[in-house]
Amino acid sequence: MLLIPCPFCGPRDESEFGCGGEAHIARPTDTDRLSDADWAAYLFMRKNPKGVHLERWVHRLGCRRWFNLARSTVSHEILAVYKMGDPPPASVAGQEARRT
Amino acid sequence: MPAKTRYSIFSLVRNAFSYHENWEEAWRSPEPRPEYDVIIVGGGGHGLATAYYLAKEHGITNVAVLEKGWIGGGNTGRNTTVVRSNYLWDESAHLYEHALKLWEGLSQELNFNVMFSQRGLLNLAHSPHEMRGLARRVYALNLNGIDSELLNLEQVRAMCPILNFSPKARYPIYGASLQRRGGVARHDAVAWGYARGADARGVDIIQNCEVTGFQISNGKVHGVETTRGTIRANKVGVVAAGHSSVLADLAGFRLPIQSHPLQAAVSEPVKPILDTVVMSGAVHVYVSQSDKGELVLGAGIDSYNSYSQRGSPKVVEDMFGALVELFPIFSRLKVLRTWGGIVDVCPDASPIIGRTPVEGLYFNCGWGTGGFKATPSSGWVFAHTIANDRPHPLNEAFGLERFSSGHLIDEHGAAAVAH
Amino acid sequence: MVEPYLRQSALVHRGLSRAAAGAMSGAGIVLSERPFRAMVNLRGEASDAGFLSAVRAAAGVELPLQPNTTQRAAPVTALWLGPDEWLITAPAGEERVLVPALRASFGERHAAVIDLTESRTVIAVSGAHARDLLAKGCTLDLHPRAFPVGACAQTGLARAGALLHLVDEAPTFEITILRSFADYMWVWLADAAQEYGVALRTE
Amino acid sequence: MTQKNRLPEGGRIDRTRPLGFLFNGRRYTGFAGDTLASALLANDVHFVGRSFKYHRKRGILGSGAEEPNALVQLELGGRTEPNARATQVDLYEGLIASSQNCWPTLEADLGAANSLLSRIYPAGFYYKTFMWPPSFWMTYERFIRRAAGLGRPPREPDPDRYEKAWRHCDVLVVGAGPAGIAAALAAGRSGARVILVDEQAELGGSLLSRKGAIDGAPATHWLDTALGELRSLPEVMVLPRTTAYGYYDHNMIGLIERIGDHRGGSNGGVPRQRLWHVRAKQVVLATGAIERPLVFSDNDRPGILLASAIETYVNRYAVAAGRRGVIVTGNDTGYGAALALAGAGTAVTVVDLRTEPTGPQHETARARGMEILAGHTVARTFGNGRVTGVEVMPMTADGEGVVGSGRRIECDLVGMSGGWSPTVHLYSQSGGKLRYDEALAAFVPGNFRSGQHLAGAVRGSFGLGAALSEGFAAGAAAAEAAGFRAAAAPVPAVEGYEPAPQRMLWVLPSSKPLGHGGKNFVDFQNDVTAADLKLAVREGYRSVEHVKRYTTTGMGTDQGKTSNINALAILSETVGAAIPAVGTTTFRPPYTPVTVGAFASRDLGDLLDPIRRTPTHGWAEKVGAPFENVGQWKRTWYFPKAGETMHAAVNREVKAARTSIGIVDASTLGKIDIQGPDAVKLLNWVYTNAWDNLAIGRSRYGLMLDENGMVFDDGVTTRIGENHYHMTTTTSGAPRVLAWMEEWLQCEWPHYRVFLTSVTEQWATIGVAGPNARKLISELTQDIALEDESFPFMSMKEGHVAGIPARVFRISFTGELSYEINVPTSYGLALWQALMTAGEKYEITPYGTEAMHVLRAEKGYIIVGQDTDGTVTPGDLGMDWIVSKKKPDFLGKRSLARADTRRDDRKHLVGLLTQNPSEAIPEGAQIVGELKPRPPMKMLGHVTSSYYSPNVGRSIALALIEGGRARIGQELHAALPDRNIRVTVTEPRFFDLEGTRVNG
Ligand SMILES: Cc1cc2nc3c(=O)[nH]c(=O)nc-3n(C[C@H](O)[C@H](O)[C@H](O)COP(=O)(O)OP(=O)(O)OC[C@H]3O[C@@H](n4cnc5c(N)ncnc54)[C@H](O)[C@@H]3O)c2cc1C
Ligand SMILES: NC(=O)c1ccc[n+]([C@@H]2O[C@H](COP(=O)([O-])OP(=O)(O)OC[C@H]3O[C@@H](n4cnc5c(N)ncnc54)[C@H](O)[C@@H]3O)[C@@H](O)[C@H]2O)c1
Ligand SMILES: Cc1cc2nc3c(=O)[nH]c(=O)nc-3n(C[C@H](O)[C@H](O)[C@H](O)COP(=O)(O)O)c2cc1C
Ligand SMILES: [Zn+2]
Repeated sequence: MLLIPCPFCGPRDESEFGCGGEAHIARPTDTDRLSDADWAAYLFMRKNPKGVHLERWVHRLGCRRWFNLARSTVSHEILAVYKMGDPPPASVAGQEARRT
Repeated sequence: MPAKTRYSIFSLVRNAFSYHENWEEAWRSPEPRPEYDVIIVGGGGHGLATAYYLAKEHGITNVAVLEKGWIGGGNTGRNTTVVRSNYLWDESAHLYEHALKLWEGLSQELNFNVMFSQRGLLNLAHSPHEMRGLARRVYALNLNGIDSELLNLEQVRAMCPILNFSPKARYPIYGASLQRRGGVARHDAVAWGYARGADARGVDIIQNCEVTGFQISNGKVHGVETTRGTIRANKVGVVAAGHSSVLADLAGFRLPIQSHPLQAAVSEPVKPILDTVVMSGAVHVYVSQSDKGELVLGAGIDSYNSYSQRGSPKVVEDMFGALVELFPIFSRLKVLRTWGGIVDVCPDASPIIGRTPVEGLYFNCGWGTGGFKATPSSGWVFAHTIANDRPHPLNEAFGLERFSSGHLIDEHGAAAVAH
Repeated sequence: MVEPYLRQSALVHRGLSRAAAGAMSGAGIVLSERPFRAMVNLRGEASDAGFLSAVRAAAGVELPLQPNTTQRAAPVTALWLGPDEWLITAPAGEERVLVPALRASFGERHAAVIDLTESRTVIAVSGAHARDLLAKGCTLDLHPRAFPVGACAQTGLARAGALLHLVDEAPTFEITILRSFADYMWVWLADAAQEYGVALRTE
Repeated sequence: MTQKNRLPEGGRIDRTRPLGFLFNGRRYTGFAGDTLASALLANDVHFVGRSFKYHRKRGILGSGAEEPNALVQLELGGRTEPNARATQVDLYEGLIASSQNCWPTLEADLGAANSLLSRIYPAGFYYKTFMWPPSFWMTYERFIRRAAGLGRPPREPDPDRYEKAWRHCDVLVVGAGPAGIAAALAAGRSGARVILVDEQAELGGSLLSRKGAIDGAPATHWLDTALGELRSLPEVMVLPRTTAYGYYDHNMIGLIERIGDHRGGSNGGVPRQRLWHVRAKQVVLATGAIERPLVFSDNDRPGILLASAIETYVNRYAVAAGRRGVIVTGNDTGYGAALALAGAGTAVTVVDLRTEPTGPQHETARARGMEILAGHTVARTFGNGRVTGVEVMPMTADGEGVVGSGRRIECDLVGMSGGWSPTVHLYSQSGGKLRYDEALAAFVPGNFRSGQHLAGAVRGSFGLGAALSEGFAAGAAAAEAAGFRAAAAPVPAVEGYEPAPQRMLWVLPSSKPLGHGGKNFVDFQNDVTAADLKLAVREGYRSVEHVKRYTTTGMGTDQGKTSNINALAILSETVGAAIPAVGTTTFRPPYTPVTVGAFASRDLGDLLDPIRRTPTHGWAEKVGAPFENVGQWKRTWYFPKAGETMHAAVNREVKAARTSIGIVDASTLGKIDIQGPDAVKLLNWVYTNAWDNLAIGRSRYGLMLDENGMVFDDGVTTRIGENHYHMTTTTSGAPRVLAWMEEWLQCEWPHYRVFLTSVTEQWATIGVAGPNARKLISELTQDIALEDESFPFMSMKEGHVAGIPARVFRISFTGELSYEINVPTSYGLALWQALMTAGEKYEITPYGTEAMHVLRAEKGYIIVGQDTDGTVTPGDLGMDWIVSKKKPDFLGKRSLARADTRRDDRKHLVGLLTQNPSEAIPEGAQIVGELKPRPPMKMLGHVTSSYYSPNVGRSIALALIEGGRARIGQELHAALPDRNIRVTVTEPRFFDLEGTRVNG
């Protein structure tokens, strides 16, 4: 049962949140000129790392704001929380591929 | 390869006289050789079945199955063992039905009792809307020649009288679909039976051997790096379920897969009370009673990615709530154990079986919450795909290409109850 | 204006006033509906001083900027809902004054005023066991050290979303919920309160 | 006489409160403070159950959570509970219990025949047989199933209540032995919020079982003082009879509190059990240790107990469970039982595996002249049922064999001690790594996670002094970590037990090879012997996990608390690998089994899922209308008049809407308020059509796609101000659509200046449809002009209806002249009633969702989720007209250009007409082009909607058919299991084809 630090409301139980999966997937522009494969990569292909995962969550039952989380998919430890649109903090940026 | 003693009541009695001291190994534990014709990565049911059918159907016996832990220790060893073939779309129905046919003779074929028990499987409907969805599926199955029936309330009552039939229930039961040939099998026995069968045909089963990289040049695979050294092969089949993305990453491409925890639980064992498999989508739970007497029940997936083989307690608590709602008499039973597996979820709830961007490298994954039932046919078609470097008609539609073409095989309906 | 007697609270069908007559004494929980409270949702930038002063001018209340807190300037209360969202509450009918006043004072500013008076109702839970009762359906820490009088939080209660506000030391929690969930919440609270003894009160 | 084994004095039972109970139909008496197990032993009842597989006679082995054997069926009827552990059932007056897994009686159990054939039933035998003939498996299986299982499941619903609650604290202490109590004291004194839990009825842990002294007085004095102080601290909560069953992420611990069980029967509003979810800033685990049995030949006879259990029964319950005892031990703690028994007047011989025993208790025993056989083993045991004797033999120096000849010692009680295993279950669940301690021959916690502290026996610190000092230190450290200042407290001085070196022999040697004589049980509940474990290894099942699954070791209701370490040690010896290399199996929740009902708690029945009510709910209820579930909403399905069938009612409602007036509560439709200068940009993204030129006051229909190009919602959006829109969505799609738009706004376009707010419940929506709709509404409004020119189709007006402020939308889901009147929700019923009254002269007819569905189907309007299923594009629906060709992009657009989504032979929405106009095709029916005598047959698609339409005067159906638009006019078949229906493909519209009726 995760305790998720909402950047706005403070730490709240996991049941108040929704998980939106991998973060930092920008929607491609000029989609008409994209190949089917590139469009499929945007739509479906995911990092799904075993280790630090940058993902986005929404405080569904609280402030309804989306934010980013860096979380280990092995230990479930939460390494960082940062606002939508911000890049991952330096402390986790390099670790994304790291397997724990 | 010494021929294996046939298992039977006679061999049991015979061995009793020697205090069971003369049984041979079900499978050997050989050292890996430097090179094989085919390497299978992942010693779950699907990987072992692939190796078995490579040897049996295609005569390819110089095969190694590499397993990072112990065989059958992944989802094969932690699933709720529901077997059925009542899927909606033709492609899936054919694939799962092929499996069901293989299940029906599997114990005899493998000479290993996998306890495939065709005790019938009810999918409950709790609204006219759900009835309509079930009807659509049942009618389609019938036209595909697959057994499936639509039951009204009274028929459901006759099959499983201990359900909550109150019309005042929050989600009252309206009816159900029934697949009589569906049921459960002993999960561990499936891995062991295939392992024994593959081993008898010459396949090396190598445990505690984790694949940590691929040898790839000019877009072709030549072998794998493992915790027990480099092993060469020009064909490598990956059947790693929850770890598929990790292996794809090692091979340099991505998959449309997310790894999520899926949880299950058993109650303490009790005398027979539930003779069929019951699944409900609206009141989310599915349950059967094992031959040892425990209720075996399964939950839905956790919403977030995880490789931890455990999930949130909220998910299992909701599952127990659903159980008591559906079966009020189960309230005083006690939960013995809960656990989780890592399921490889595909966007269309259908598997991926086929070639990859790397020549000679094949993936079989994306079975998500429901691949146990497909173990025999999954291995069967994957063996065919590897042996011939092209899919069998049964798995043609299940290639990676569908994500670009848009030809998804959306089985969210049939897989609505995670199993 | 339409006849007020035609206006029906979300829990009207429960006949609360009738039931309240038979209230028991010494109950650990007192439940009541506080219907028709004016509720106006505000959206705007907390960092925009002009927005804050526009609210002050129109509603006479300072918007709380600390998460999970409230500001009261009788008869108006402002509750923090999120980094750019607040709820202004006031006695029944006040929305007819507040909404146009706020709209007018915002002018062209990128801010929004949404009347949600009709969307929600308030159930008050009071009594010695109020915290124990809410703890049956809420994951928040409601201990006085963590949730003092004046605190508010949007959260889950039982299987619904809810806005909790601790209004006095009794303690009394006001639970603001969507109107369509009111009956569910009422039944759930009354059932959960059984072990403490429940009394009903009309307001 | 009763309570033959009860000692005349001592123990913590209340002799002033005798309690009567029934076991297997016989009446016995115990005392308050007894468990069922201690009361049975007090009455010299040892034989209490039958084992799982061989149906061997089994007695009570332990005294707590570890008990594998003494499982009983408790109570009767709706309150019956299978598999209750007698060692953890608190005795109460009138308790009824019986033995399980035996028939017809415990003594004369037919299943015991299994025992005779046990030679051919080794581990995993069922994988090797029952395969021929193949069709017989289901028959074999029926017998296997009956033989398996333990207790009987209840047949009646549970009459009791269960509660669930959340709780937060600074420090949670699990285990109230000396270590846990010390920790709670240290933390509690700092002012921190502390919860102390223990699974037992009485707090004290080993202090209750063992003689010891603290600060020069009996340890129980310290215990009473400490508990008194804890209870006086306002922020300390003490929960006895509360098991911490699970340790989850981020210090969430699950507790199960047994509130009513020990009272027996019902207790008014008091729940039977309460499940707590505790979120602790810091956790102290002080869960103690569990003693291991020894593995020797026929070590499972009733009367053979864990040594510590014997000691506990004497000291805590004043029960000496036999008259002549033998204690077999490899360590000094076993002497505790010997001394306790001796003190109670039972003659005792100690068989010590060690050749040179040491330790304070050993010294005491020797000083008292107790017979001690050092370097000896128990080679076998005797008895038919209760143990009557043991054969002891001297061992070779290496402990692998026996020398000399055996000596038989007559006895009726045997205690065994194979050392202790720290209770690391919760620690391991939390992700803690174990370390193998050679000296203790046990796994102990190997690392310390943040937010977690360990103290006492769980750490392998088996001395009382260590338990106390570690407890105080852990409690203080936890409080400090939670932000409190803990003052240093003096650790009390302790005299008493300190551990001495032990000798571990995982299987005791005897004169016969393993498995040839009796059975050496490792897992008592699942009848797994040392020979079974070795067989598994021989057959290639070498991983500890394979051995577990092949033999079922540790898979019983006790989860191997007494067997796991012995099993893996035997495994390690057999495969020749060190114990740490073999490793343990995984510890999983729950620590001890937890009632299913407690997990479910009260969220059942009507509380399973919230019921959402519309303003007319009560009205509809009163007129007897049935409801339909739509998402969490209850919507009125239809409004039958007295004696009317559903079919008749729906026909009547459908006709009324087309001949005069129908009225419907559409309040559940999702409504989203969209404000801000970039609102139109957002609309252009989420809808397939263009929104730039919608005039204020005008409405437009839109279709939403997911990024995969599939239809996922639809609705009408109205521009109500310069930068202000009112969007409607489907009822069940409402939360999803709002969440979807918020996600895009916040994650992809945070720079857009748009605010979204759900106003679904702000407005009650009453739909009025039919040729007389305008007339009726005009009678109720003064400020809204209803003529076509000023209030055309697809527009909105504000004003008053029946005196209520209203937004009236002229939109139509029926194809009739129709208005959707939105009023403040609390006036919804007032509006409904005003319309009903004013509409009487038009025979205004309320209609429900069913009629609504028929009406829209007559017009060919889709229902998302019924006519679509997540695989349908706008083109499939024949709705290309609503897909903008000009907009550069919108959500899902690119997906429509993929090979598969462009195909001509995709499934298209078409109409189907049956040959027989009165026959309606069942929904879900599959359509085939060519009928074959039997399956398989190629399917072209399926029927999504099908009704009898009184307005068209025949049945109508919508279907998704492969290449359907090219098939219009073709004859196809709905192929059903019992019949075929001939159908003709048509346009998906059946009524008012010109579309003139919306204008009245
Ligand atoms: C709780 C739960 C309930 C389920 N219930 C059902 C059900 O009722 N019915 C049903 O049909 N399906 C069910 N499933 C799904 C089913 O279990 C799986 O789809 C199926 O077992 C997958 O088999 P597999 O052989 O592909 O995977 P696995 O059995 O997981 O095997 C994959 C193997 O690959 C190994 N591996 C991974 N990475 C490496 C590496 N780098 N090197 C070497 N080896 C590696 C793993 O250790 C593992 O042993 C359930 C799943 C779970 C978790
Ligand atoms: N080898 C030995 O000599 C040996 C072994 C074990 C214990 N001891 C003695 O035990 C004492 C150690 O004290 P301690 O406090 O560490 O252990 P303890 O055994 O006194 O107390 C542990 C307590 O935790 C409870 N418990 C365990 N798991 C629980 C759970 N999941 N939920 C709720 N309650 C749970 C137990 O019922 C018990 O009351 C010392 O006095 C020592 O002498 C000695
Ligand atoms: C069908 C099935 C039945 C099971 N029955 C039992 C059981 O009776 N007792 C038990 O302890 N565990 C049982 N388990 C759970 C396993 O012990 C184990 O938890 C599961 O295989 C996952 O492995 P892990 O917990 O070691 O990670 C069962 C598992 C499955 C899949
Ligand atoms: Zn928040």
